[in-house]
Amino acid sequence: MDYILSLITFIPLAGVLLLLVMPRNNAMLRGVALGVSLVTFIVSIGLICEFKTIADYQFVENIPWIKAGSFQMNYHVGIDGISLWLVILTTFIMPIAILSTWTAVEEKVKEYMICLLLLQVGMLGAFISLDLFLFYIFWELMLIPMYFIIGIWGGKNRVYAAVKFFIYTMVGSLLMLVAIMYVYFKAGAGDFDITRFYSIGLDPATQTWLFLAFALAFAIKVPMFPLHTWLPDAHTEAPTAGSVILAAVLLKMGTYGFVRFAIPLFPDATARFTPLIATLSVIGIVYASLVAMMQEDVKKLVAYSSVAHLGFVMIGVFALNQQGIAGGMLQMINHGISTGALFLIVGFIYERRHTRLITDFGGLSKQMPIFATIFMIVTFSSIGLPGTNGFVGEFLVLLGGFESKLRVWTIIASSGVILSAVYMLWMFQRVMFGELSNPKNQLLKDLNVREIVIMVPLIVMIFVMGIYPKPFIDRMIPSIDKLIIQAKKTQVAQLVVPASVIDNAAAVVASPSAEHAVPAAGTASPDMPDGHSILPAGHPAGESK
Amino acid sequence: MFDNVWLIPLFPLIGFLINGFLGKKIKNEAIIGGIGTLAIFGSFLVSCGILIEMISRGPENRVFEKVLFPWIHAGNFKADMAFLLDPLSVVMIMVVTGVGSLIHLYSIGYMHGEEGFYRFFAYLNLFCMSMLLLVLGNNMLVMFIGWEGVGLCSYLLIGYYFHKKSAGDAAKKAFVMNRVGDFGFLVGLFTLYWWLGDNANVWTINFMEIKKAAHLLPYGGVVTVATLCFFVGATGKSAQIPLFTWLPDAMEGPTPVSALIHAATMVTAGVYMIGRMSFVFIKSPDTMMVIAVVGAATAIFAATIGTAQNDIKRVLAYSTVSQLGFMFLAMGTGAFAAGIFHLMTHAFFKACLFLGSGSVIHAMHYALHHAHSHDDAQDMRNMGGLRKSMPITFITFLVSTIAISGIPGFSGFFSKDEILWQAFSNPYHGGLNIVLWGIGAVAACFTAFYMFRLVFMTFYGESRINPKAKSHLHESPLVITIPLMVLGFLAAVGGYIGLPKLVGDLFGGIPNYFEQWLEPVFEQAQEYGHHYAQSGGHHNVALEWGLMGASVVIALVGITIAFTMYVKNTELPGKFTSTFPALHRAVYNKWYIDELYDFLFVNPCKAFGNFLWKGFDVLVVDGIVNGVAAVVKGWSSAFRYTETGYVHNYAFVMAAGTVAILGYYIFR
Amino acid sequence: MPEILFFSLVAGVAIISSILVVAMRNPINCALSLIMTFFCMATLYVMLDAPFMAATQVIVYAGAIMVLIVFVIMLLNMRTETSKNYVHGVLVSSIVAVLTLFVISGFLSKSPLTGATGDMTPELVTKVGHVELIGKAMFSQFLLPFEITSILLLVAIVGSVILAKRKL
Amino acid sequence: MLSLHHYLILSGILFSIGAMGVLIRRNAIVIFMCVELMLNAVNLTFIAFSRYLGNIDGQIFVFFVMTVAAAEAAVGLALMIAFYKNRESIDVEDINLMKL
Repeated sequence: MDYILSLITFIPLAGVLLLLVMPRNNAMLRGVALGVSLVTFIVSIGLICEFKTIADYQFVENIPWIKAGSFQMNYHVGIDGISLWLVILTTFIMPIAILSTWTAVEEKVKEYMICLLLLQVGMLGAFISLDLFLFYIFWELMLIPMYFIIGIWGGKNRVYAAVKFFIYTMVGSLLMLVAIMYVYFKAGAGDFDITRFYSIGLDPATQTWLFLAFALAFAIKVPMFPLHTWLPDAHTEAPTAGSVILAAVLLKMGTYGFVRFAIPLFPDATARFTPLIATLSVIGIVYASLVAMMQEDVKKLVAYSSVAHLGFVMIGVFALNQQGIAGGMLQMINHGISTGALFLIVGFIYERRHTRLITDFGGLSKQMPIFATIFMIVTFSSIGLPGTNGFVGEFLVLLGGFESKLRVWTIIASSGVILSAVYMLWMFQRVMFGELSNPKNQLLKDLNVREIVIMVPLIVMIFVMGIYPKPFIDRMIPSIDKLIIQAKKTQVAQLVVPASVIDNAAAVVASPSAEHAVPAAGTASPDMPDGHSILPAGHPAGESK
Repeated sequence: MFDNVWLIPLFPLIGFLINGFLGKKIKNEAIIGGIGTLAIFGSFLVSCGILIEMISRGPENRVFEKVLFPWIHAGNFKADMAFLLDPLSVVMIMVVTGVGSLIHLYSIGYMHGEEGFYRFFAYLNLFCMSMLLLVLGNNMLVMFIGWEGVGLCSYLLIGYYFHKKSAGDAAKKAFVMNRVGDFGFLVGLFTLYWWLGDNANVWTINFMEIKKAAHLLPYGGVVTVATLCFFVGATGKSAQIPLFTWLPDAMEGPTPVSALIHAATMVTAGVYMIGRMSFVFIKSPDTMMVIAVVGAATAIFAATIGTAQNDIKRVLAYSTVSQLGFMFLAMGTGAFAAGIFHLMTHAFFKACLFLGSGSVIHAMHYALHHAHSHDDAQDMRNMGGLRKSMPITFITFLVSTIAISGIPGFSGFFSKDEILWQAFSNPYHGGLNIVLWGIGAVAACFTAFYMFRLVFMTFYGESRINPKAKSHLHESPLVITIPLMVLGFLAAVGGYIGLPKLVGDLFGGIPNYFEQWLEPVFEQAQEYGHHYAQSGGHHNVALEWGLMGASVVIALVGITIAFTMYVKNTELPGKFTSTFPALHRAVYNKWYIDELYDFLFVNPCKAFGNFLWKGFDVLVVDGIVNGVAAVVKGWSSAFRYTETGYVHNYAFVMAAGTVAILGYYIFR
Repeated sequence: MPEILFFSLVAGVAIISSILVVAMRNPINCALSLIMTFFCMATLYVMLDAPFMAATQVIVYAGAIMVLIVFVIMLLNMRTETSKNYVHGVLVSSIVAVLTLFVISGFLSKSPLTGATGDMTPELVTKVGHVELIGKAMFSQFLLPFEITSILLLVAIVGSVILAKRKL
Repeated sequence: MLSLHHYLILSGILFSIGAMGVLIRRNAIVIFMCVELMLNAVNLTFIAFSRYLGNIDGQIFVFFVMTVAAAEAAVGLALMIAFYKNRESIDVEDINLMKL
């Protein structure tokens, strides 16, 4: 069990090698790819079983890898409650994604499956990395297969979309690389262990720049307004599996990056930029909802709805309290499931009709009752109806946001609840309700067994997470507490740093947050008030350097 | 028995699952309908058991909470899947399961032969489950599941005839308007939770715990904000101004749905919610005032529209909106028990009215269908004189109409009169009380008018139905008329459990059982109310008698006008419309509220969305992105000319470069 | 003195013939001028006490390579270039060439012109023999480069055969 | 007395002439010959240095340069033949496949 994480991460890689040597028999290639992803998923179930509800990293492997002089980079992996569910989500979505384009992709099946599995390696690796450099490697590794998936097996405008996706992401990640290097040199000789970086105590001015570099990379990936325009293009052009993975997992890299790196590494900068990020998120929610409303292409609509949903995640994460972060994390998983399912659904009808324009449909309910039912469940999950997963996450996010200093933002964000109903239901109505007027739609077949098999696990998860989310939340809480303490500790310390170090704006932003740390963190950090009162006597901020 | 409270929502859930998953295979309508009806009837039986046990317990012993399983726990936030039994929720479950059972039974007959029969029953059961969760939830979040769940079912059932565009539109409109309300509900929940937690360190959304901590809440201030938000939620669900326009459109659904959801149960959720949190609402005089004013305004506003509609169900829909306005008027004036009382009686007579109209439509539809006529089966202008061919429907319909009009002796009288009296006498709103009473009274007059207009146009006078269809008209089958009879009976006598003290005293001091029953629930609220009550109010026996008489007279006036206009002198309505064409057109078109909303919200939203997409997203953001790319490309193609592709040029540049570099190092 | 006179003579011939290489229009004339230059070089090698290198120069360059070039010129049947296509950028190229010379002379004037000295004297060359000296160095100290050169030649043979044979 | 400088200056002149030839001529074979000229100029320096420093290494180097020149001649001329077969020309201006 010691090497289970490596096992999970590299089973797909073994699959890639296996596929490489296999003959070009499409059925066999698909079968092997599916088998590999299923095995990965089954092994990853072991993670849940063995997971202990504690704050520390578990299943840790730390092996020296590259060493050159003082440069030391380790293969250091491990998970905590935050990354656990994202790993599971990845392994869970993968077989579904592979099944989804079972018949849609007929050309270059071998390369396609290799790309998918390679993508999985990248995603899993990024989630489990505890070494900043290793994380960067996996982060970049994801990019390449996705680029090919969009660029080779995509739609009409695929090259534009793929290049846009690639360059957008690359711009961000290069800045992040610079920031990683800077942090490394600031921290002094040693390895890239993130826990080491957590405690180096950078001065606020430096943090600002580093945070911006990291935030840009993650914000592009999230994507946050106004860096989102690659997403609709990429989603629309990508094949179904690509869209599903993009929505379900790849976008989570951005939010996960904030939770794992940007916030704990740069607490002062986080406090300083929280209003900005919250503003962008809220704009993103309202903006994307309004834009989604007017879309004519179903897939684009879903893509814009992703932007709105991830806006919620960002609000939750930056609320920096248990409810907010737990909600944000849940919302990440929920979004993976619901939006993944929506993309699958769009894929189903696209495969049948080779169009995604809303006006080409109408009245499908009559012709495809099973499809209609599934579509409706997923739609309502995306809207966030209580009893489905979408609600739990959204509610906790809003609750957490309301408790934190982001109250006004949260209220505006809540209006997204209304808007999401508007655009989703309007789309649903136009596609599914009404007369079955288009003669081309009158011969549509309902879902076949394969398609139902794909959807059933997602539907089950929608309800399980909506009705009994406790196991999910419980396993996260200790890690979230740790994160909050890490993110708030330095903020408190910063209060006593002379105003010359930080400009007044930052101080103004930081001070209410410190006051809120006491009630918001609640039982998580009972020592906080004490720490606050002791500070003026011998403040740790001076020694932290 | 209390421990088995979880059975109540479980039965309909089971019914939903069976019908939803297997209904298509079962095919037999009797079995499907039977399962659906039995499921809710089972809940009714359990509810009866609980009621009996609760009656047998002392008033101080009537609160019971049952935790099923922990739902969302995150930090100091805890929401369990848990149920609360107290006199208020018992009243509600009795109404929901009782009326629900009857309507299920009715639906077996009404929906006979419909495509998707199983779907209908599945949805209906799901609705009942959600509604029961709503009323049984012991915290705001469980209530919210039900709250949204009923919205969902309402969406599904309004959109039942999904191939009709109007049905789809109506369903969407209902859900979105409800969502606006839900937004208010959520913000209210957050505000209350945050304030209590932050200032009093009571982190809870549990009703009973909030009740215990209610004394920590201030009068006005943050409570006003929170309660106003909650009230927005209530206006959405209960179709009050400004979010009422969805309810008339919701008549696109099958008639039993209109009866169950859009008259008897779901739309009263807002009233129930205010009653459930009366101890919070009453702490904000401003909110109470807003509720009362909105309630009164809705009552009169919807009533005016109801006078000019020709679709039988639309008249009833506006009547529902208007009656809900009465309930809110009661809530807003602190007459919580009266509001709930009216909720209950309204459930009886309005369900009966809707089902009766359904019976009429059913018969009309059948007749017109057989006559191969395409007349609208719901248009009252095509009816008339139906009382002979449909006696049972007619009698029950008449009883309910009398009840809603407020004729003494019938249930509506007791509840409506109680509301009007309390609106007049409760000491919260000072001089406004008389205005509220006045509006309420006028609305009652309108009510009597349009309801009797409905009865006269439908059942009296000469038959205006297509002559060929006339012979096909006949009374509906038993499965439809039995629920009508039961509900008609309840509409007649249901009011006697809540006799006004005044009347009770006449008969040897019969107490107001209903008020007594609910007293423990609203006790605390009344106490808080005294905090800012003004000068004791006007408790004058003579005045009360006077007002009661006045309301009876008012009702009679309304009936008389209706009689004159629609039975005695049938040209009058025509003359009236030609005299005031603008007024009639405005009323007929519902005061152009839908158009106003389209103009104010829908179209700007669409235009703005379009602008953001085409103007901002594509032009600005992508413009910048592609612009950067274009600039880079432009420079590249400019520099490309240095790369001529001729070896010579490369060689030349290389040589020159080498010379330059060497020269620099040698001669520097 | 006669040495310098002789050197000047040879150098003059070398320069003139190399200018002819650049200036002649007919490739054959260019080739012949180049052979002349090579012979001058060989003469200079002899003057520098490197008779073996002179012999190699004549055999390899003037013999093998130039024969090959002349062969190719004749094989391709190239005519005198037309004036239009003859040269281009003479002025600029000449400036670069002059600058090159300028830089070289600058380098010569500034550099001490020293390096690793050895024990090879003209006396030793006459005594032991030039071939033996080179042979010893080549097959002991420079054995590995020598072998690599042979591989290079092999690759060149294979490459040229393939290139000349297949249609590009 | 003949000095190292004489040889080096001569070598420089020859090298410059060769370079100029490379730059101005368009016939690939002539360019090729000019390159040979430049190589020879360099060879001359090697041998001159070898003589005046008394170090045999320079001559060994010349040896290798000649080998490379021979290989280059073989491959280069083969390329020209191949090119000529395709284009009926060995004008460098015509070698423009890589040009956009």
